[in-house]
Amino acid sequence: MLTYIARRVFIGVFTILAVTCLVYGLIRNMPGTPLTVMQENPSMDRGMSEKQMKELEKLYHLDKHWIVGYGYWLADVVQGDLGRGISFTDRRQVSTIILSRLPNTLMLTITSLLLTYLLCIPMGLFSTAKNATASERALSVTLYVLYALPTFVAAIYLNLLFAVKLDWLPLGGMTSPNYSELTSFGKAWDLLKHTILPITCLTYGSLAYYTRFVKANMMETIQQDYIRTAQAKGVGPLKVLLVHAFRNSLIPLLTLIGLTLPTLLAGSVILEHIYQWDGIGQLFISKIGQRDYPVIMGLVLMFSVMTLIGQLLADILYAVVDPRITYS
Amino acid sequence: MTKILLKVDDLRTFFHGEEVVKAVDGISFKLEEGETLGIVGESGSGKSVTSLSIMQLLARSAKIESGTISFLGTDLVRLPDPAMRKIRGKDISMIFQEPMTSLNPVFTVGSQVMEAIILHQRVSKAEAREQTIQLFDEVGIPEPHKRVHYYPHQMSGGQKQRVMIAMALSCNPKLLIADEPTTALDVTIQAQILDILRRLRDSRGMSILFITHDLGVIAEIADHVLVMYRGKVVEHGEIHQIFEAPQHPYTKGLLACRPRLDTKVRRLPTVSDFMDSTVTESGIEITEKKMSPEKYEELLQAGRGRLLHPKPILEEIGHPWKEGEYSADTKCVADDEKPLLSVRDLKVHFPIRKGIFSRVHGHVKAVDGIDFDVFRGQTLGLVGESGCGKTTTGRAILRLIEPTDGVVEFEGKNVRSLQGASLREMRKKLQIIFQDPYGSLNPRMTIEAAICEPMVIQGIGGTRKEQGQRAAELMKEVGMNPDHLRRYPHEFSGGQRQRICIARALAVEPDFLVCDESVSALDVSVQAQVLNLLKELQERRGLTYIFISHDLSVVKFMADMMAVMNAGKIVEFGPAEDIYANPSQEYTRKLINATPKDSLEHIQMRQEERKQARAERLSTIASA
Amino acid sequence: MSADQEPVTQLSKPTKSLGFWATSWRYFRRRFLAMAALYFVIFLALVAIFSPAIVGTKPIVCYYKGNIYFPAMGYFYQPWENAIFTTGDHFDNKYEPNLKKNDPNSWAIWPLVRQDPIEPVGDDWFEGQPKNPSNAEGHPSWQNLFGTSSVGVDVFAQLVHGTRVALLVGFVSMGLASVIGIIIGACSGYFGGWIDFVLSRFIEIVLCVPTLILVIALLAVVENPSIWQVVLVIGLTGWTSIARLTRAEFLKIRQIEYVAAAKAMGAGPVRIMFVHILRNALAPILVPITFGIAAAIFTESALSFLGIGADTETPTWGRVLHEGQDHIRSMWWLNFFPGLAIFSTVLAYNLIGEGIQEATDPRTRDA
Amino acid sequence: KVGSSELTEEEKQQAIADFDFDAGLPDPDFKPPTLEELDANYGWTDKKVIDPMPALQKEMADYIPPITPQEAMKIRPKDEKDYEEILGAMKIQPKNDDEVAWDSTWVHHEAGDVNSLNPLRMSSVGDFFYVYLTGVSAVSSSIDLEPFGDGRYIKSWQANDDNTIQKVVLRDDITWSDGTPITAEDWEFTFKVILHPDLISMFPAIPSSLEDVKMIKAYGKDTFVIFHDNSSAVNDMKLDFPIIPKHIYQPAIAVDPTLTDSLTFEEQENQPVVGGPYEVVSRERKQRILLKRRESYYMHEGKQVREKPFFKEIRMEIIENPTQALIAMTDGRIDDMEVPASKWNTDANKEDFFKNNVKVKHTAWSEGHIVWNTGSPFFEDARVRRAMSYAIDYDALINGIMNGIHEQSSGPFHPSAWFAPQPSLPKFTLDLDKARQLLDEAGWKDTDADGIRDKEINGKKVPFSFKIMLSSGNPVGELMARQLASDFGKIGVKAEPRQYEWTVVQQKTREHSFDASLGGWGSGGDPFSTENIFGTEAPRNFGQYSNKKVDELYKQGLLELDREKRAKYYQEIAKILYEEQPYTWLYYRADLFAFNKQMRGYQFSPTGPWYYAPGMHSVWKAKSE
Ligand SMILES: Nc1ncnc2c1ncn2[C@@H]1O[C@H](COP(=O)(O)OP(=O)(O)OP(=O)(O)O)[C@@H](O)[C@H]1O
Ligand SMILES: Nc1ncnc2c1ncn2[C@@H]1O[C@H](COP(=O)(O)OP(=O)(O)OP(=O)(O)O)[C@@H](O)[C@H]1O
Ligand SMILES: [Mg+2]
Ligand SMILES: [Mg+2]
Repeated sequence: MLTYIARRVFIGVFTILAVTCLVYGLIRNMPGTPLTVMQENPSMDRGMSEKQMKELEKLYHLDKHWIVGYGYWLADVVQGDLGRGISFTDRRQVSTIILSRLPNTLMLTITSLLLTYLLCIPMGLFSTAKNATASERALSVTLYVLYALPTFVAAIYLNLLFAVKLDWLPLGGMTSPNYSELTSFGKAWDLLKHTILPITCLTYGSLAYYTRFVKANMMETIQQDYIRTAQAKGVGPLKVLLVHAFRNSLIPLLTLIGLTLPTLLAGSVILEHIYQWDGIGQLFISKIGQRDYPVIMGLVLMFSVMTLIGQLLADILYAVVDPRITYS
Repeated sequence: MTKILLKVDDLRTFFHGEEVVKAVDGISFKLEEGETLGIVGESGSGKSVTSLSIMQLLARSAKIESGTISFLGTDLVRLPDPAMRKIRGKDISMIFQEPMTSLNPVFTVGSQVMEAIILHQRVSKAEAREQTIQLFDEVGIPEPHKRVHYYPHQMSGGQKQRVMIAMALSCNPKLLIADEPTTALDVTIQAQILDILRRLRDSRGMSILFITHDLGVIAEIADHVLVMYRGKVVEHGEIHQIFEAPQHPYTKGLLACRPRLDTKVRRLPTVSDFMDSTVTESGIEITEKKMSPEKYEELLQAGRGRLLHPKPILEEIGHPWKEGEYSADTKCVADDEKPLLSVRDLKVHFPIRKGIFSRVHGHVKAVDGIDFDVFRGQTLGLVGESGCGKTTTGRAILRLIEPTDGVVEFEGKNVRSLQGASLREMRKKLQIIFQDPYGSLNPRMTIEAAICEPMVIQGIGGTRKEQGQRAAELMKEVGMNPDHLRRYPHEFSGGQRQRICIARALAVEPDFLVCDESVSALDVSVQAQVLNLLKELQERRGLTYIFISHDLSVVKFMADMMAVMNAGKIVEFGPAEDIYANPSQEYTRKLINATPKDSLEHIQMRQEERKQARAERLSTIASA
Repeated sequence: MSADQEPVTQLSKPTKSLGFWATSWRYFRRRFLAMAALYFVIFLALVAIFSPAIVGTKPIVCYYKGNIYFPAMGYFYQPWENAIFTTGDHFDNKYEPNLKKNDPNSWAIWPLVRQDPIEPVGDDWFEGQPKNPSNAEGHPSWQNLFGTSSVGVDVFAQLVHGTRVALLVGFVSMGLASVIGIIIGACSGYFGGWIDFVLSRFIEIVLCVPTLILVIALLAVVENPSIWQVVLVIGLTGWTSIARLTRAEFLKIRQIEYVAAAKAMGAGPVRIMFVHILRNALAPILVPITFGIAAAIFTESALSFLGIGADTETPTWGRVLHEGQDHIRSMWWLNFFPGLAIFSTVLAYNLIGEGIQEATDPRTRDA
Repeated sequence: KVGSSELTEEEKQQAIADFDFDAGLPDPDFKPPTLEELDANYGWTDKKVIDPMPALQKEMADYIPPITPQEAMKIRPKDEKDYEEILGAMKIQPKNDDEVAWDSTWVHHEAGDVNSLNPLRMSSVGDFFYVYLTGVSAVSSSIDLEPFGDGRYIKSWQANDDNTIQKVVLRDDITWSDGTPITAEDWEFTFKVILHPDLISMFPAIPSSLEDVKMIKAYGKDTFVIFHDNSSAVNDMKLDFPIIPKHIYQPAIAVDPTLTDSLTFEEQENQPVVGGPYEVVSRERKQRILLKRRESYYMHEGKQVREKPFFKEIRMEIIENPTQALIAMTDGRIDDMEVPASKWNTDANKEDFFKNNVKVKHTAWSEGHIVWNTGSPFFEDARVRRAMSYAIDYDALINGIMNGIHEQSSGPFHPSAWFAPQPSLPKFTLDLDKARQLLDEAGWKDTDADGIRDKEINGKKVPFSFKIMLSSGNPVGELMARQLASDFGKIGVKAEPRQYEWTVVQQKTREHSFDASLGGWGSGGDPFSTENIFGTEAPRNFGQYSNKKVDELYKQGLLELDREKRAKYYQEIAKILYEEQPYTWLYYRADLFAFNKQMRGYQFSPTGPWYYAPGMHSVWKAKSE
């Protein structure tokens, strides 16, 4: 298994190479360059001169074939340098740019993901146990309603209720205006209050999916004979579900977790926008708009690594939860 | 006066699916404390359903229509689930018929037994492990402290069955329901298990509901016998009474059908030789009939004699051809004939992995260098202790497991080098009937689809419709109702599933068939029918068999040549009759001796022992 | 010997044997909720097909200058609106007054509701039908059942005509994604070894490349973006999770005895994968597919925001929702009705998905 | 991290000496004369220098509003008259100090984060707001967008006869927020930094406005002179740029020319040294910037030398989502916001909105248009372009799609501008017959009766079918394009709206690879900037329009110093453009704002309420009753 992991990591490097090369090729071949965007200015009399454009093009290797540009990028990355932002808005080191936002995003996504699983697994088990009863139906219909409710609508109404009417929670943003004056406990409390609504919005929509997913797989397993064996031993229904059946339906769930792992880093574009959250989602969107190649590449690199980790982890865990699966 | 532990009264359990199946149709019996009730009966007669009804673990489509099951005075049928749960595992435990699918694949067998112990006894984990290891040892699982860490798929069929037994015994239940608990066990282990059961029964006063089709086993253990036929009890009585003076024609038939080590017939009689059943409005009417002497003669004469290896080879393996000692029609294969299948130095080693990173941590040498030949038209009997590598050998021959080493030649072609179409071609000729019939049937395929499947794949059997007809015929041939073709595997009894697997293997009309414990779950009558079928096919079409079984009498009945395996090696090889007559190995002798005996004297002896043990126990209780 | 050893059975059932899927369908039909959901989807499909006859401003059939025309077909595909009405006589969607004016002998059969999914109906479009209100005045009324958008386009008309896209995008894109995902996942999981190795890397690469980048790059090459590109994008990128789930399930199931049995029967890999394993691997795969069909509606609207969505002449539910985003507080109907539509489709798809799962599982069918 | 603060004083000096700050000077051989030589050679004429706040207060001293603010607050505005009344009532200045809530905080809404707190890097609207609050510049523009010397910082502003050399004398009581005096050196330094080649990746956009400047030279602490290349009407505007403190940036740049990693830079990004009325207290990216009144701005050596800014604190709250911002506005959490047009008549018209706020509207000098690519075979002929302009249903566009918020436009210059033709050119109106006739004349006829006009071009029949390009994510634009397409359909021209991502639109316009495109320009106070758009081969001449006459007129307009005469040139240009329709002008955009009821003193220039002097500095908060 160790050799398996080592091999996967080794191959992962090539996968990353392929992905980054592909993405670099794609973004370089999209219409527009960082300079297109830089030139843009709301008033008509300001702009860059041809000469400046040429110089900047040279500076950022935009005058060369993209594969050469990729070569430069790769050479830097190998030396541990992700480059700096090209766009107007932020010229810091790419790593600095990303790292300044990552905690914000993780704060939301990790909590939301945990919450999702913590809610969905019990609800899925509940639905399995109570399949086709009125309570199960009511639960799933509620979840489908939530699923169909667009986040922006929910966000606004939640705001109107909790921020405006009741004034319990802030309207948006990550901190209160007096944040810098608060004690560290106060700061934590303040942050927490700001996260509640975004996390709620980030979570509620996915409940239906995961619950249904857990249920679908559980329904399959509880039919098996070994569940009967467990019951014959006198194992309680909860434990039968949780231990005997659930473990057997874990493989798809692990797959799903593996797949959702990279979304931890991605954040949510819409919610970050609504809640004025300085996260990765907005960063990615805006940098694509600005054609800020180094930052995009940095983000893609990060997503890719996380994706590969997610896949690898899922594959390893398959073998852990199901002894019949082996990799040689 | 002993207490009545279990009283079943007019139990009716029906399945409500497409059609209503009256699996159990009004049975009543009672079971006293410390008593052993043997249930025998035709395959599919509702034995398992009865036991599942007692456990309240019926499938969702099943419903107990009427009747009571009173256990120590409480009616289990109406008992709410939480209360029932307290009884399950602790007061009543059950050994399920199909151990292969009844173990959770993702937990080690040890932990599954430990769970039962921890659940009902106040012991620590470590103690539970100790107990588990001890139980494993008792039920004859070799190297128990290692095996507790094995997963079900790493165990042989018999080993899994023993795990089930260990699990059921772990908590000293008041009532043990054992549904064919020894089908996958070789006779020595079976004897050992029966011993344990007897001991527990006698020392702790455990009652046992023992379901089996093996009358020998019944004779060994039961006090009373219940004979079931089509969901009804047709006869109920004390053991010796049943064996001595069976009343019902079905019982009589059963007793007459079982093969014995000393059977002379070439074809086995079946129950239908002893009775006629006609379906009428009100149910089934059964009329007794006598087997005519002509019929008996026919059974003795039909078929071919044994077909042995070429004489030079017999010489070589130490069983030289002894003129006159064999029956007149025993023949040898011509000296220059090439074997149909030849196995040389076959090895299958399984890596054993441990820990999160699954480092390989040793190997199980399941098959460790075996050689043998099988000639066209022969039957090779393969016997041996459970877990000695029989199944693995069979699978390796068909390349369902990649052998670690060795050569398997079929029709002169090396099986290991076949690919694609030629592999498919080979598989058309070479078929296997799996030891685990339930697992080898796709749960989402009707059995019609399952039986037609090989025909479709191999492109034989004509149109779809003709294939369907052929499937129906096959069903009839293995003694099943072709109307049930549209059912799914889970809707059958264990024995029925086994027959489906046989039908499926026969569907392609193979030249060579590996039968892995293929009749173990069948009642003697059906078993006889199937064995007759196999013999007939062999005669008609020159089929070749490798016949793996624990039941020595069956092997003896079937096999021309016989191989005895032990720990991955063949320890004895020769003409079947020779080996039975003069086993050269201590191991083989043990096997033969351990075969259950159902002679009246033997039963008498057991009953005497039993009375004594009971008396002892009662006196100890009284003195205590 | 008679083969009948079975207990007495009541009811001799139909003897004709059906395949797995046909049987599943029989059981599916018995499930009330699933069937209701199926009927609902069929209803939606009918709405999609007959949308121009339900609401529209173009006559279904009309007689004009000596010929019979079907101008409502223009709702399906713009050029199908007969040229005589558009570039010819410049009706400009105002059929009633123009028909009367240009040809007194003309007649027309009108849709049930006279509203247009793209343009606000003006004062002079139909006699006796006032101009559509706009902005906050456009709340639901008898004239505009579901209200109007901020410029006065009828929401009911948009939703009815948007059904086409909602169904199309969902089914075609997820159909594509499922086919790709299942085939790749099945091969990968079943064969293992280097095939798994190569396919898994392929899955990983597709997973890693952000869809947004693909979309924008695609835009650069596509001259006329239409709904088909959306379908393609969702289909070609949305299969990865299905593939991974299929693969995992195949990894597990290929170890089960019946696969060995099928192998022993000589079944080829394709048969084993798609006849034997797939039907047992449906549970986890069906969920992303059913949700995917519904989620495609959201994806479509998100993509149309990037300019790759349906062209401006195609009404979609997503677009109404999108407009609603701007006027959440003052024009609730812009969110409520499309939300309701999406909810009912999600519910329907999921009930169907659950129904399929239960109908294909012989062990739960009867319960 | 390299940081100038980590270096010793000597090392810093060495770095400064090693760094060639002059590398970007346009004319390295130019040797500026000494101040004495200048004074001797040129007769200086004074230019206008005004301290904007006192001037405004003087002007407003006896202003009598048409209605009281309390009355204005009750109005639910429906038409232009209502808006005028409200604006008229709210623009009042305090009669005495007691009316002003001096200790209040102005919570200002920004729809996007500030890119940088370095004034030279401002590029977004939010940046400008920040720079106007904190920055120092020698020249500002008035509410009529005319440049004047900013009396808050300079004493005098003089020019030679042809306006090619201008001398500025600074006040001696101006300091940076760290206490260092602001000197002429800072101007010279800023100029050099902007043009420095090593720093172009930092400040790429500004130089073109300084393009024709030869040199800015400091003479002593308080005087600097700007040398222009040629005599031009717009030389006065070139000093309208913010400056950076030399004593901070000189060592910082010398040590770290990327200006991004050094500690100084980081410090300057979070708490920059500024010279304006407000200074930064804290900055949280993407959240807010907190500014406070700077005492050293209005107090110097113990006495008040400038007007005291009205607010103790100004908090720029960044809320990107307009719905959220509007909720905050409705709830009274922010004091002003620019309301998106799409919400003007819906969310911003609900009763609860008026509880805390008033709504004001003012037409700006920015327009929306369709660019015709005159390089495409369809639009090379002016008759075709005119035909298109006649085919548009302006009423449906303005009153239908835009809800009557914006007004129709007829050219690049707003009629109220001094350089717009007088009387205004008539607006184009829907006239399909004329449009058809023009197309016929231009040779576009429907020869195959398929309803779409066509024409033989280079021996090939080309149908008149084109795409209207617009950027995606703009629902109003989408509706407009759809309306236009249907309008053009009526004259046998097939137009299809085609949305692209914003960046793609930029790229395509730049490459002229489009037929027609929706766009808009915000004009400055001087018409010369439109040369950038209509001059042959000008950088922003996306439609490749070219007219010798127009080019000529632009040249003359730039060189003419007399405003009356200048106006003539530009009016002439406007007329030519009107005839030739390189664009079809659609509308002038209205500025839509909401203010909290306590806010007073806002007035709108053609660029909105802020970007002029005093602009935002005239806004104050009334004490609540
Ligand atoms: N789920 C089910 N649906 C319908 N019929 C069923 C179902 N399960 C079992 N049966 C039928 O019920 C009858 C009794 O089955 P049961 O398993 O009790 O037989 P059995 O006596 O244990 O046979 P065996 O010795 O072969 O195990 C059989 O005919 C079987 O086909
Ligand atoms: N996948 C596996 N991994 C490790 N060990 C295995 C595996 N499969 C089988 N074994 C071991 O190989 C040995 C032989 O197993 P096999 O199934 O061939 O026995 P068998 O002779 O058929 O026994 P039975 O009669 O009980 O079915 C057993 O000890 C078993 O534990
Ligand atoms: Mg049974
Ligand atoms: Mg075996």
